[in-house]
Amino acid sequence: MVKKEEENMAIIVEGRGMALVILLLSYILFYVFMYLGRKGREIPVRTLPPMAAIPEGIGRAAEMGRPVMFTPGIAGDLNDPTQGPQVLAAISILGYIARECAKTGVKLDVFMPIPTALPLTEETLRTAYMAEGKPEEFSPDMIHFIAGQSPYLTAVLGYFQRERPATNFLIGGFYYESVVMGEGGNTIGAFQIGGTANTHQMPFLVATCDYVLLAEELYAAGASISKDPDILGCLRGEDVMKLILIALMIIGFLLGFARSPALINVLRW
Amino acid sequence: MSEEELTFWEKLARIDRRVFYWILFIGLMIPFIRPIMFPISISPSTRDLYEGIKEMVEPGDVVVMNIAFGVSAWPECMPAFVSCAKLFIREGAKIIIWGSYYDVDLTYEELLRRAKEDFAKLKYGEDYVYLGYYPNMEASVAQLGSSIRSIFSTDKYGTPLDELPMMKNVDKATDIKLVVSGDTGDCCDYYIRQWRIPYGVPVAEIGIAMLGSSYMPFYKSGVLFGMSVGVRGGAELEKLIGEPGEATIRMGAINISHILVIIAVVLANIGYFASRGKRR
Amino acid sequence: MPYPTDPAGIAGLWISWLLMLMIYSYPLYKENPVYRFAEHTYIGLMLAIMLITTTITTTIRMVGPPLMQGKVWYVIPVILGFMMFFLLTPRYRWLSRYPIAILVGAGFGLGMRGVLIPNITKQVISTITPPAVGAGAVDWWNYIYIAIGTICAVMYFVLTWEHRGAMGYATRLGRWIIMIGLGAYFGNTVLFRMAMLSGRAQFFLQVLRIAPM
Amino acid sequence: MAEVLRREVVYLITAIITILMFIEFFFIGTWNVAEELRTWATIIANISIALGAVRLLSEHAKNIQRRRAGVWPFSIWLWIIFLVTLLSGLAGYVIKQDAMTNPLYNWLFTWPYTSLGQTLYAITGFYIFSAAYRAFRARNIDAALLLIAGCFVILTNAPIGGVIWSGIPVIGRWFLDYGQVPGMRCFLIVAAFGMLAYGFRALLGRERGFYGEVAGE
Repeated sequence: MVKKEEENMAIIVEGRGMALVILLLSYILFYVFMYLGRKGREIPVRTLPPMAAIPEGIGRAAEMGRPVMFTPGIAGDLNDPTQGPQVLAAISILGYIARECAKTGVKLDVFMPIPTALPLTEETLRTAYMAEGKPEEFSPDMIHFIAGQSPYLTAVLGYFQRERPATNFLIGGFYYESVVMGEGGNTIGAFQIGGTANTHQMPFLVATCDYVLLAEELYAAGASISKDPDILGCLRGEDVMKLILIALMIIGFLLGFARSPALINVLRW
Repeated sequence: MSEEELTFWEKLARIDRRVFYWILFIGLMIPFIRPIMFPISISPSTRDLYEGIKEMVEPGDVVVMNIAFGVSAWPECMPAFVSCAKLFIREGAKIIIWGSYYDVDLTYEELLRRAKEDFAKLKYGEDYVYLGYYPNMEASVAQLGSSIRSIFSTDKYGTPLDELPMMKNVDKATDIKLVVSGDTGDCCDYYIRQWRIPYGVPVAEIGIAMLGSSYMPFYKSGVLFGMSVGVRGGAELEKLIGEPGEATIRMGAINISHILVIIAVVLANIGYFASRGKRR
Repeated sequence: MPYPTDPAGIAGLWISWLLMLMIYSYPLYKENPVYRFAEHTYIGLMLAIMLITTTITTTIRMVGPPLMQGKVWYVIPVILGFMMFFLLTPRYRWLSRYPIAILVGAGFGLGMRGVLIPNITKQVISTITPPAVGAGAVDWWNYIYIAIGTICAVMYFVLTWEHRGAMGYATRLGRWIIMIGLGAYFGNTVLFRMAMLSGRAQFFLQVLRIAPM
Repeated sequence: MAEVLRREVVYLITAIITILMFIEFFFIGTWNVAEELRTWATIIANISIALGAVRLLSEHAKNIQRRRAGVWPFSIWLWIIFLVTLLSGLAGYVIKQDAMTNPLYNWLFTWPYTSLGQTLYAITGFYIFSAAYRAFRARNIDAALLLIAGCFVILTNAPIGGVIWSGIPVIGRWFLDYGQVPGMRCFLIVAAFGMLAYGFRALLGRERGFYGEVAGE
């Protein structure tokens, strides 16, 4: 009788308690930091070497008197839940690049294969040039819109040979064009900064670029420029969760030497 | 002299990329004319897949083979998938085949063709069924776990599931012994999240080689009971079931192409350091 | 597949062979109209095959039988599905948000509840599970490598704090560990791509009857 | 009111469905509504696949209409091949309940489609090989580690590696079975938290890319 009552008391499915705890804890943390962010508390993003290298790359172009190229890859339609955020982050970074270019007077060429992202890109560039007090230097011709993967690739490779850009930014959601463009840029000796959250393209960007933003770093870099309190708040929340996990792993790692299953049993709850 | 060396490397770096494409394409053909065979060792993940199936599947058990790869990935995924089907048939399993890639019909027909002798012993409806296509999304896979009939009320050919003898008492994930998913994308993730975790159904993966990396932590943590990595996994499975086939032959081409890639990387880096050392 | 003997099969084989060469004229020669022709052929075929398998036949198969059984409410998801097409009209675009809301809600709901155990708790458990009794030095080394590696690599993705002091060293190690992971990933990518290409090289020879079909 | 229907109600539906999926997972009981909704979602997703096709086809129709230089003849060809395949498949479906029974559709599917699919999918092999020679350099520690691990794995995947030196597969297997695990595991963990955060913002109606709001009204 008592046993039956106990069974009725259980409302959480066995083995899923810990998952629920993680879920709720994450949500609380996300919410708290989003709230604080909206209240005006600043959440810093750590120094990311690729971001710090952007002015260097643009300075290099200014010295050499050559243009700078930016492209977000073909994978991301803005409506796609996995690729879209990458492109949005990339466009935020483009805003920063554009301001630096406007400051130094370097020519910027944007190759944009995603039709849905076109209006936003134009708006971002216009705002950036306006903010630097050089609205007359912005022209929609800076954005080269090419649909389809192979025409896009052909156009970019042709551009590399013709204009020999000093610095390339390959930041966004990529498919295999990352290999081809990374190689093309390397062959003309360009300084390259890459970034993507698509694991399948990361190795190619690492092998061909001087600096790379990996996975979440891309979103963090984007948010550090757009100052979006929602994204920054969530990032801080994620970080706290990661630190908790790290602490658990350190404890568990040490307990492992004593062969104590205490923590493992807790996690299996 | 050192200046000459510099120009030599520079010259090498300027070779037109098409030269490499031709070298590769022609090089890949050689093993198909004159086979290059070396012994293949079995990796732990493939062995676990093979032994897991042998251990778990009893005659009469119902298993699912999920086709989440397209016609375009046949050279990579098909050999392992076919070997796995053969293994199931030898173990006496009843097989449900369905898929989440829109050209799944063709892959199914090719599977029957390649394992013709094995499937000839079976009777459609009693020993295996083909349910056809479902959309590649998490909700569909989750719903297949709760009730197969809510997604597939009939088989591919319009026969209601209740009229198929082997499907009579099969409707939920708990009625399924195990799932083998052939993937190019993330469909196996859905089976892990919606079948393995909630219902405890063992899941194994037959994927393109890159998934061998991304799913390795799942295999290591026991979420996947086994894993076949690309065409290499196919060759290993062919060796394990004792029927060397397409993948085994293809390993010759893998040898040639991999050696070419290694030579390219090594040459590139020698050139890079030689010219960089000079510049200093 | 045996070498076809019927005229349609032989024609199919040779046309496939030609289409393959048309595509490879792009890497092996340069971008040209022949390549474009083959590429557009593929897209046309793909769209038609996709529409037939998914939207047309599967919808009929999924919705038909329940409707016949009198489950009239199955009309609702069909209507919602077609509401997606309002995305194409600027004026009524917002109507498409309703079906999207269902897809997104189900997708995120299932995804979020799904990742908690296999991606988080199972991974932590696997990281901190020591090797079995009687394990050798190699097993212990792997245990230490994986545990410290995972800790440092996760720490690398702590993004809203500066990595100073000890944390700086840990995260640098973390980045190297990630690079080793990506290196193995890269090696497997080469295997995948070369297997695909070898399939084509084999097909090239098979059609010419140099290699057995 | 219309504004509420356009935004808040939509976000509310997303949130309710998300939470329903959570409840079903964590709490004991039978949750028929959740199951029904998943069937609905499957049907909706199945129909909406056509959306991409319609978009692409209308783009090509525009190419033809505007006679876009160098493109429009190909667009016409695309439409022809699309219609031929579609109609033959439909004919097969209407007559025998299976599109594959139509000989023309079956032929197009079996030969040109298969060949083109495999060919296009394989094309990257070329690029990787030339990039290996022209661009994959150990320009920094990151790239050096990546290339070293990569080379061992490449030689392990090919049986010839063990013939060259018996140590190669031993080292390569270590990279595959242990070396890559922490890095890949870290991606799983980080991606999981990323998904939780993204999903949470969607739940609150603060992430709207997928509704088509960012791309402009």
